[in-house]
Amino acid sequence: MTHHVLAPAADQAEAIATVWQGLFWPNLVIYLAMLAALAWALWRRRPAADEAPGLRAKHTHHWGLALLGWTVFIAATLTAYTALSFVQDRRLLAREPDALRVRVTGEQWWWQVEYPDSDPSRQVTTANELHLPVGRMARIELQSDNVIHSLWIPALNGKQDLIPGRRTEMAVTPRATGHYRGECAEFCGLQHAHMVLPVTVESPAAFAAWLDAQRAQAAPPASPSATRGKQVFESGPCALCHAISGTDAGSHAGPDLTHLASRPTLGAGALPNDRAHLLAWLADPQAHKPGTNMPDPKLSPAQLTDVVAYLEGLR
Amino acid sequence: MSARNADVEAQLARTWSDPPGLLGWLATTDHKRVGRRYLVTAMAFFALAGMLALAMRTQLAVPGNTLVGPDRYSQLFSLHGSAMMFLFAVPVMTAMGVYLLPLMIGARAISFPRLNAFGYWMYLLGGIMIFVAFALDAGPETGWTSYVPLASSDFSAGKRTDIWSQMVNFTEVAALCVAAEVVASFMVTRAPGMRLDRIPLFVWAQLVTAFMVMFAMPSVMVASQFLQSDRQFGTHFFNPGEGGDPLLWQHLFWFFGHPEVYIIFIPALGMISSIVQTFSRRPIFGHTAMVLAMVSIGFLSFGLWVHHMFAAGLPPLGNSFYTAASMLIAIPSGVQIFCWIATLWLGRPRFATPLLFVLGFFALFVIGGLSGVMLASVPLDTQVHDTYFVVAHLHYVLIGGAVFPLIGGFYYWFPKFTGRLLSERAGKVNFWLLFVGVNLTFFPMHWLGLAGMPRRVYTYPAGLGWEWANLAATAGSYIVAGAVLLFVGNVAWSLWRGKAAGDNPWDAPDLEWATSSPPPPWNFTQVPVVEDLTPLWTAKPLQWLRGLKSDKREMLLTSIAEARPQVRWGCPDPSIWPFFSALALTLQFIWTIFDPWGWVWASIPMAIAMTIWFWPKKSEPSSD
Amino acid sequence: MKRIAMMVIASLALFAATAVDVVAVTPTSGDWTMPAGNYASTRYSRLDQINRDNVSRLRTEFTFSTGVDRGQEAAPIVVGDTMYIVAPFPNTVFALDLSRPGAPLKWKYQPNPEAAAQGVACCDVVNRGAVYWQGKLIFNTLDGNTVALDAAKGRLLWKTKLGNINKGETITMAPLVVKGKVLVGNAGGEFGVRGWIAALDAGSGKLAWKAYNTGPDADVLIGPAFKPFYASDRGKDLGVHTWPPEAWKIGGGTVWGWISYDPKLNLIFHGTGNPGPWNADQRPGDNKWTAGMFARDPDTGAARWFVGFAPHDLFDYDAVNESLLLDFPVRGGGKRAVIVRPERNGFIYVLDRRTGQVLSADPFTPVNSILRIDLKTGRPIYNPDKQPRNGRVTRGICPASPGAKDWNPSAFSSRTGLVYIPHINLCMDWLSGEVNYIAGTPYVGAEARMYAAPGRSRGELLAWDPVHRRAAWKVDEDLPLWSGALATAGDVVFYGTMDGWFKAVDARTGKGLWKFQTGSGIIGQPVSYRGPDGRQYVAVLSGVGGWAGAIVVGKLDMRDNTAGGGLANAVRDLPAKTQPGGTLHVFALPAH
Amino acid sequence: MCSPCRRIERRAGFALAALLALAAVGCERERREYASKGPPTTPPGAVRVGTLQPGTPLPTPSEPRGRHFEGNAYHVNQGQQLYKWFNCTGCHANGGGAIGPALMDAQWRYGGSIEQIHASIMQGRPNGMPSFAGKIPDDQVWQIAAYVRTMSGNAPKYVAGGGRQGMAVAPPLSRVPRLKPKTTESSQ
Repeated sequence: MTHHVLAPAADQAEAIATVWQGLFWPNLVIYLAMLAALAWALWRRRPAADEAPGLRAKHTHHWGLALLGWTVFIAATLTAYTALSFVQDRRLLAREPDALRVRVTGEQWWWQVEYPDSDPSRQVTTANELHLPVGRMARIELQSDNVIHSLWIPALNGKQDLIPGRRTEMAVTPRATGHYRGECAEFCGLQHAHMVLPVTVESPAAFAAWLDAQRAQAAPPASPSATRGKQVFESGPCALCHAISGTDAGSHAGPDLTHLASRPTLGAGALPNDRAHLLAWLADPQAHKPGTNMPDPKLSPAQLTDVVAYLEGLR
Repeated sequence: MSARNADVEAQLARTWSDPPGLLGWLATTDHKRVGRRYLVTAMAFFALAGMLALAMRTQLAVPGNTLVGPDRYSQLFSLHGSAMMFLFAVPVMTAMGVYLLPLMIGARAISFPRLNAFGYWMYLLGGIMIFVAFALDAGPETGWTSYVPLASSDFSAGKRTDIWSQMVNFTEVAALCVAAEVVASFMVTRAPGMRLDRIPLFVWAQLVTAFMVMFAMPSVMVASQFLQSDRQFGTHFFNPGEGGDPLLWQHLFWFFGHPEVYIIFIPALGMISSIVQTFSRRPIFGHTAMVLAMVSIGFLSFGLWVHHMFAAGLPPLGNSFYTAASMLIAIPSGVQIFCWIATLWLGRPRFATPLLFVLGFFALFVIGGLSGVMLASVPLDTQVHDTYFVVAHLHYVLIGGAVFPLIGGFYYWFPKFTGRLLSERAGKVNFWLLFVGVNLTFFPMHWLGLAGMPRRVYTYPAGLGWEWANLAATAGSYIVAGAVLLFVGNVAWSLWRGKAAGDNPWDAPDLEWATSSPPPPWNFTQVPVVEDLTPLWTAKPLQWLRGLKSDKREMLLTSIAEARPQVRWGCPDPSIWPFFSALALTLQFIWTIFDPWGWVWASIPMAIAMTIWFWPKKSEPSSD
Repeated sequence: MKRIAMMVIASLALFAATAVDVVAVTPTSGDWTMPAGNYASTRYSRLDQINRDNVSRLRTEFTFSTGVDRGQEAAPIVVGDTMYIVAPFPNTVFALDLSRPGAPLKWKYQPNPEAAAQGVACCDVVNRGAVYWQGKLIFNTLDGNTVALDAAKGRLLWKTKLGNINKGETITMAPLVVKGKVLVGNAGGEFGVRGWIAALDAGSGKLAWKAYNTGPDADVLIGPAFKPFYASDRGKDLGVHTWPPEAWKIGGGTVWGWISYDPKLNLIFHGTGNPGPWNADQRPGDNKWTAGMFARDPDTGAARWFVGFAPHDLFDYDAVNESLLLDFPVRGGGKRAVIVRPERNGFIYVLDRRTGQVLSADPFTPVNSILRIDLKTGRPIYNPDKQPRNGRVTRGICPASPGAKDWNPSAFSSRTGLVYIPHINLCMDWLSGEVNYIAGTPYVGAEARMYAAPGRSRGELLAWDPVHRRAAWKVDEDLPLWSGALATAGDVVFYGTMDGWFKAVDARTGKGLWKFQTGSGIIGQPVSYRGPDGRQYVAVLSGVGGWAGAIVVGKLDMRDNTAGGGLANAVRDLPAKTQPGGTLHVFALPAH
Repeated sequence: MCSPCRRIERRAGFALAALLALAAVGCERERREYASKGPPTTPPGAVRVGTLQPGTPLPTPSEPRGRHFEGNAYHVNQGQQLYKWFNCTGCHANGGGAIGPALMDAQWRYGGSIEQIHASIMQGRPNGMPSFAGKIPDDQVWQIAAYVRTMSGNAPKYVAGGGRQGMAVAPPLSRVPRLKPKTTESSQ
């Protein structure tokens, strides 16, 4: 998963990387020049005659002009910087009419991701993963009804805050397929550190296939153990916080688990998504993400394996 | 050297001395005793906050570390930030002002000396309160910026954030007190002859800082009262539901927040100017340009706070305006750096430890300044805001820009404070240790920020390539700790066995070196007359003005522009009542955290204490 | 002054009135066999012994206590010499012998519904009455059963379970029997219940057909016969496509109000409740077929047409109010079969009964949530300023959630041609937010704070002239009006107030003629019948409750201004003006 | 030492002692206890719902877990969030009541102590309160019960939440007067 500001994989990140290059190198030169001037000022050989009053006045005059020149130089450089920043900023604000609409809602300490559609019945709701088609702009609407978060995908674009009571937005036009790491960048409470949003950029065809897979209802339990697991899920504490479309469980307090097994991580980045970690997570969530709102469901070992069997089937 | 006879000094000693014992210690209004206390307390809080930083760095040394849990870590970074900003950086700079300003302008005492004592007690009690709260697992948990709604009572249970926001009130009351004293002293208590164009840069820096404090601190006090009112009474300042707005907190906070970092930085400019002037044995080049630069930084710093909120979805055109404003403030800094280098070029630099720390300032602060200019660009800020790049920037600017000049200032003014010189050999080791430590700690953080590591995370997963940078940072932080310990050791050793300093060990030009080290309670037996920007470097020996009584606490007030003597002013006597007023206000601040009736009942003891404090002294009007 | 102007208009209406008559013939006998009076739901009594002149001498004949002090929303049913009343939970049925003085108890039947049903009854444990059909008395119980009793002896004939309280389903409506089929709908829109209307065979109680109000066309019984007037209602499986995935399964659209029947067209007309949850952002799309009205074939349940009164409803405007079936004179001669509907969204609709076309829709109370009804598309144009916004309270929304008029039925008199609408003027502040669906728990997702509409009294009896589409006269009432209205041939209109007054006013002018303090708020439906002794009687159940009365019967704590779903905030003075009660009051002129 | 100094020192000592005492309570109230959840649960069934006892009444033991959850601001805060998540607002509104009874007043049909509220949530009540046993884990039920206690001002001081986000519905629970619960029988 790449996540470096200077390894841009989208137009927006590329625009920002240009600003970085445009500001970093001149700054480096200015810094070295300053150090050189300082070193020269400290170690220059001082002829004895320097103290003569006439010479002192001449020096002061020369340095006065140099000060004026230096100030003009700084002002010019800063104006250039500001201009470069303004131009690239306009590239970030550009919007294409046919952009893909995605809505990301910040929760305490996970991400709800929705793909709205003009036909509401084709709308997709998932959690803790974001898929984007390469080459097409995606307008990500950001909202939160709890605290301020900030969605930041370094390889694709700068961060935007999710602020209760306001709707903010950012646009991303990925240019390279691959897996990128998104995360929360505004301190939002106990588990701000484990609020990762794995981003997958794929070809439009693969993206459409993924979206259709997400529209499908949850896969029915395949094994008797999974069937028991589904029963435990619906009748036990799980259904009070999680939703699996196609079952009675419809709560959004916790992430939607309809296609849990196809997601890269558990607990928004707290654990990799495989059987062992799913078992460990259900046995004691606080051990892996202390402070999470997921309680210890206090399932017996048998129930634990059944529920894990069921959840693993939810491709 | 000047003509001082023994019996006048003996009489002065009797009139200017404090009562003995604890009562005297509590009741002193001598700006030097209060100033020393300020410095010691500020350095104590610096050490405590430093230890918090060590705990944070140890937790982040390796990925997935379980040394510290998320809640404890939230308190660590919240208190580290709050203590450094509110309890160390601003107070230590104002403390240097409290101690040195009267001496530099040739005054016998600071104006409003009792207010000075009151300010210190408030600062001390506020600091104690927040650290006691932290010890009781009730430290701040929402960062030093404490954004709402995380800081609202829905998401920050209990009294933690209330205590934090009340601590802000404590420290801001203290800062406002010193600001008032500095401005008053600057205007009317200057030595005769010290016209506006003969005032040292350090004093100008303190004046600009004082005015900035007066305009910035009220903004955060209002914000913290709004927050407490939202949390306790259910008002809706920050509740978007009923028409409030979380961004109102950010605006109010950062309108104070950015000037705050310049309030920390500008006194450091003053110290650098004094050190560069003394150790290049030449008056500062472009004195007027330097003063104008400082004043323009003071004004500009109030016009660019929104660069902390570029990711909050504010209108793009507004953000671009703030990019320009933020870039603009780099110009005065550039001018100042140029003038210092010019002074060094024109002078004959002497590599004592204070100058070494100033050179450290050049190396570190300019990196911070330049990364600051990069942060000013909106697009770039959206990538690096709230990441470790910003952590690196703020530490380079604050440690490079304020702590290095401060420690240089300690090495420079320690002889004046204590009469003994700090060890030069230890000083040089101290400098290199600190310089290496700071760079090892914070330079890798630039890369960490670009590599995607967000701020304020109590741990991070392995396999992202962040391991080496974090380990290096942790190692660096231990080196910094070593450097600080070395500094403390040097101070302790020098207090006990340091070389005697005499009046002017560095052959410095300013007035504070015209009196003994440490100066007597009344600073100057006779009032010095100033004819030049660098009084002690003029060919003519310093002139002295006799005529102030020595059997009564008296000082000379001069006119604002020309500093012509005007009035002999009776200074207030030491009094215990500022201390009791501070206790009463502390009682009120703490009481109102738990019960709003505190505003009513606790104002009674405060009214009594303050009435007695301000009770007019029976002094006959000064005749001539 | 206003009253005089009104008088002029009323006299004008006199001429048009004669041309408007009622479709279904009101039973000639003095009986009152269904809560709405007749299939046309006009709540009109042909008895004229009590008229404008002598009504002031009306006095209590007898009273009967139901022994339950919750909301009495039922209408007494009278057949021959027996009166049947259904009490709120536990829904005991009482049969009173009218032939003997003081109408003593003949028999009573206790269905013993599940106590837990009270936990899923959103707006008090009410019941809107029974219906008489060929010797049977049929009523519903709160826990979702339809019960048929032998009207003579009170013996149980059959009992069919239709609702499941674990899903939040209850039944509070009065059934309607059409051509041997008992039509029943469920309640529970606030619990994410999927709404339906079912027909049971009156004889055996077995299910004849069941039509859902959300989901695929097969469930909604939409087939080839379905010809909606407006294009937005045409399409395949709109009950699925106008919802987010799976949301239609918990989408509301319950049928808990009134059904009318037109024998000539052989169509029944029923409304559908609010979509679930109240938070509209959680269910993008039109949320078909909620908050609208169906015309169906009573034999097979097949839908004929549909009109949406609040597509993608924003503020819980259920559309279950009564449909008055009238015939209007049309320009160019002849009569047009229409439906007049005082709708909860604040507009009184006149629809063509055959095709479902919206002929007119005029506001009859201050409305700002909807700008106007676009007659070309039949859809309301929502006011953008009053849309719920992301996480911010929207203020001053009129009408409030209970609407301009809640379920309490209006009356129509063919003599005056006026529709008598007992309604409310309330506005509200509204904040909607994400809500979790947990079966059996409330699935609302919005908080409201209601208060009187500025400058208006909270209640109003409005006489509306549907032909000229304007108000004839109105009587302002301090408290919101939640009782049904009754119009009689004696040109008298009866209604009750929430502080217990049972009032009679002149049908032509609205002048107050008579009133009686029954001791507890009236949210029941007054009826009139001819007793065994030939005299005309007027009966009403008094007993405050329902959504607005919850503050009294639930002893709510008003420091929380969203108590009682936000409505209690609008009637904070109610506990001081009435106490709980549960008594039948029957009035008549003194026998001489 | 002059006499006034001795007086000051005594007063300073006294203030310090008071501060430490207050402190001991402080850390209990403010601890964010997400990992370990207080003392172990005692066997259920010890809770009495009715107040009438034949013979001389036995003292009703207070559940240590109840005291623990009721006295911790973090648990009360979590309880406030769960109260909203599990749709308690649907029936009880924000304490004022709607379908369910009011929780802010002093009238409790099945007892208003935290143990009795915990029992009501777990067991459910016949007239419509659903039974959440096996649905909500025990710790969370204690948290909800602790929050409900703050609605009528019965929680220890400085634990209840203050002003709330969203609509201004009720006074901040830290300012609600304390109404000692009385087990009374309402109309049903």
